[in-house]
Amino acid sequence: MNALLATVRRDILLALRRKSEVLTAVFFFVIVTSLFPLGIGPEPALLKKIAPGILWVAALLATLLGLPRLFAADHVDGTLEQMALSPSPLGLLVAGKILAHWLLCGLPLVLLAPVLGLQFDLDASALGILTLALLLGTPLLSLIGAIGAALTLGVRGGGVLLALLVLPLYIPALIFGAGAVEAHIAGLDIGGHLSLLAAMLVLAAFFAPWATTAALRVALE
Amino acid sequence: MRQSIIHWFKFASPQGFYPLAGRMIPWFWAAAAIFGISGLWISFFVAPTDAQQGEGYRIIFIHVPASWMSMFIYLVMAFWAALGLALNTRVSGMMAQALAPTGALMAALSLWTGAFWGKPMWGAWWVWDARLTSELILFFLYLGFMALQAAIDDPRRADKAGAILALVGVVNIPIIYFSVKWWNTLHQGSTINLNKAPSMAQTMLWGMLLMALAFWMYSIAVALTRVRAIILERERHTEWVKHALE
Amino acid sequence: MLKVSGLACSRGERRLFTDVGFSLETGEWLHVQGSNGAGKTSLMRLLVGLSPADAGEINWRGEPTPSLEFRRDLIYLGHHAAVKEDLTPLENLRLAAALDGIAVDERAALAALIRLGLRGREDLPVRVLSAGQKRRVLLARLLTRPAVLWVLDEAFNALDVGAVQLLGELIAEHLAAGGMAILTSHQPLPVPGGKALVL
Amino acid sequence: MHWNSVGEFFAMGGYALYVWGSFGACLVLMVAEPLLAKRRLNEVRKNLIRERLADELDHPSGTS
Repeated sequence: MNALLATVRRDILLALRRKSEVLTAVFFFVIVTSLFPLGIGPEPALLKKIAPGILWVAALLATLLGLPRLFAADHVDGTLEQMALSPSPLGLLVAGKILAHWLLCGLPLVLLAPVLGLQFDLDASALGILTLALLLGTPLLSLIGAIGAALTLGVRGGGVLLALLVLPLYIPALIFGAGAVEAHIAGLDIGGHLSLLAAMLVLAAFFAPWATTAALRVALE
Repeated sequence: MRQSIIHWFKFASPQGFYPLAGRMIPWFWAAAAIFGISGLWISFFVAPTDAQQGEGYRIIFIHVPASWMSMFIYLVMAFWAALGLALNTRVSGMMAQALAPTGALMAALSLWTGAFWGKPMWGAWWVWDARLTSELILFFLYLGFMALQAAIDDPRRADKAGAILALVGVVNIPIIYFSVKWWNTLHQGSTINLNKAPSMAQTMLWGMLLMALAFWMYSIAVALTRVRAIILERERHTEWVKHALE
Repeated sequence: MLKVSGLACSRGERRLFTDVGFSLETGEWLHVQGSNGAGKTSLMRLLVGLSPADAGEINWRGEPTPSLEFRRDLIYLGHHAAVKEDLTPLENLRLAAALDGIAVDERAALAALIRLGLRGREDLPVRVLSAGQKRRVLLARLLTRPAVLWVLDEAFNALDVGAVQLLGELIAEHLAAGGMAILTSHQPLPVPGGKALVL
Repeated sequence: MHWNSVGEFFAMGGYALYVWGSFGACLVLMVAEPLLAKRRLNEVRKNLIRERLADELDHPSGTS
């Protein structure tokens, strides 16, 4: 467990020395969501209807942006090799790296979402649901994305390939995450959406680090 | 018992599998032809016109088998992939690689025929129907698998990475299917559906079944042909390949 | 302690080596020699368990590797710098230890860096150091990480005369304390004794 | 048999484009795919046979 926390601390420390990489994803999220009203028009009813989908798709793409770097830097300078040979289980270190990725690329989106939601005329309760859904959904995106990042590590055209591999797997998170907010706006019960999202998160938290570790070992061979 | 284990391992090696596949291929082609011809005969000449959809429903005889096969092939592919990861048998990875293009073709066919059915029935080439949407995602999964394998130069690494991806995909497919269905019902999807379109006469079921068998045999025959090519490509420096060629 | 037999390895379609075997006991070291492309690095990666062998067995303390116990006893330094450019040598050393689940206090880390001649560089980001100095940061890990088996791939590259001397001393001390080492190089090494393995 | 003429069969009750568009695409793809697979196999075979020939020419005594 200590090794996991050490990995989180290390990755956050590294990210703070290179702030631009974290900020890129956040700026991307802000800019993309702000572009939609400009492309569609300022009609509040329409914006309100498409807000959950837009915020979720933007969050999806923003997390995707940071994924290629998740293991690439450690792979290039050889520290990933050291991790694979460490007495600490690699799965634990990988879990730490995924957690750090979420703290750096996912959590800022969750915190920004209510502010950006205001642009789309969402009311306070809808903003709350949006934040909650993103809070459950963004770790899921980091977990699934890590598998793709490990599979495409050091591969030709890795970035585009990563998107091709990972985006289809993001669909359930998108459906339930955006669906929760939509259902709330429509006055429906949202318990089902959120509990399914939570169930998927638990499932991914269990399997994704394992699959990621297997993929990393293949990549290091 | 011991004998039979050795026997199986013989076919699990590329060297044993290459000639075996070569001998099996004509039989699968023959079976595909027989099932295909009888299936087509039923679908055009025996099955009655549907009261609701007229003759347009006959697309079902290729749409449904193609959809079935696209899903089934993914399962088979994941099975070979898992076997390859667990037992480290070389043929498994080659089989998975040989199956992917055929699976993608089936998914593409399913989408194409779905669109050609949708235009007269729904009045649009594409409707976000739950099944079609899932099929589209499955098509993407196939493309991802093939792209990943193509991007990795070392065949052993490509096999392993592809295997992990196929297994992740197989865990996700039910989740994706379920979530798309949920999404579709929430947004009040179309009421008529291609797959349970007509009141399913007995003959229609038979036609569909025969066509599905034909597609199945076809898929095996093509995959075996492709796996033979892959075996030769990967084993070209071994001694047995030199003797196996005529 | 370390028993290797029948090891074979191929890269792509090329056979690098077959039937490599040796054994190593405490206080012994192995010098792996061979021309460029003979497969020295491949052998090292195979020994430490990064890549699988085509055939053969590696046993550590009577158990087949890779095992968690083997990884606890092993330290492997390869071609890569394996240090983070944005961190200082001190941070690098302590974080690497933390990832391994080993607590290294500031005193021990500083002592290791000073022994490797990095006095005054402890708080600079590694990115401003020279290639040889980066290498020294990595080598400091040999002092902070208790391991029985040192596997060093081309560890003497990029080092100046003084550092080569120092690393030789470190290895000799390690062997005297009951350690083992496997080194690759195509030049003579400043470590006495040693078995030779030519690929 | 509910088709009165060949023309009626091909007209498919007004759904000709959709029915034949589907079956046609199916036919084209299912002919093309095996041909491509077969061509790939033949290609590898041809290359390997050429390589073997080159080997034999290189070692006329037959000892490789």
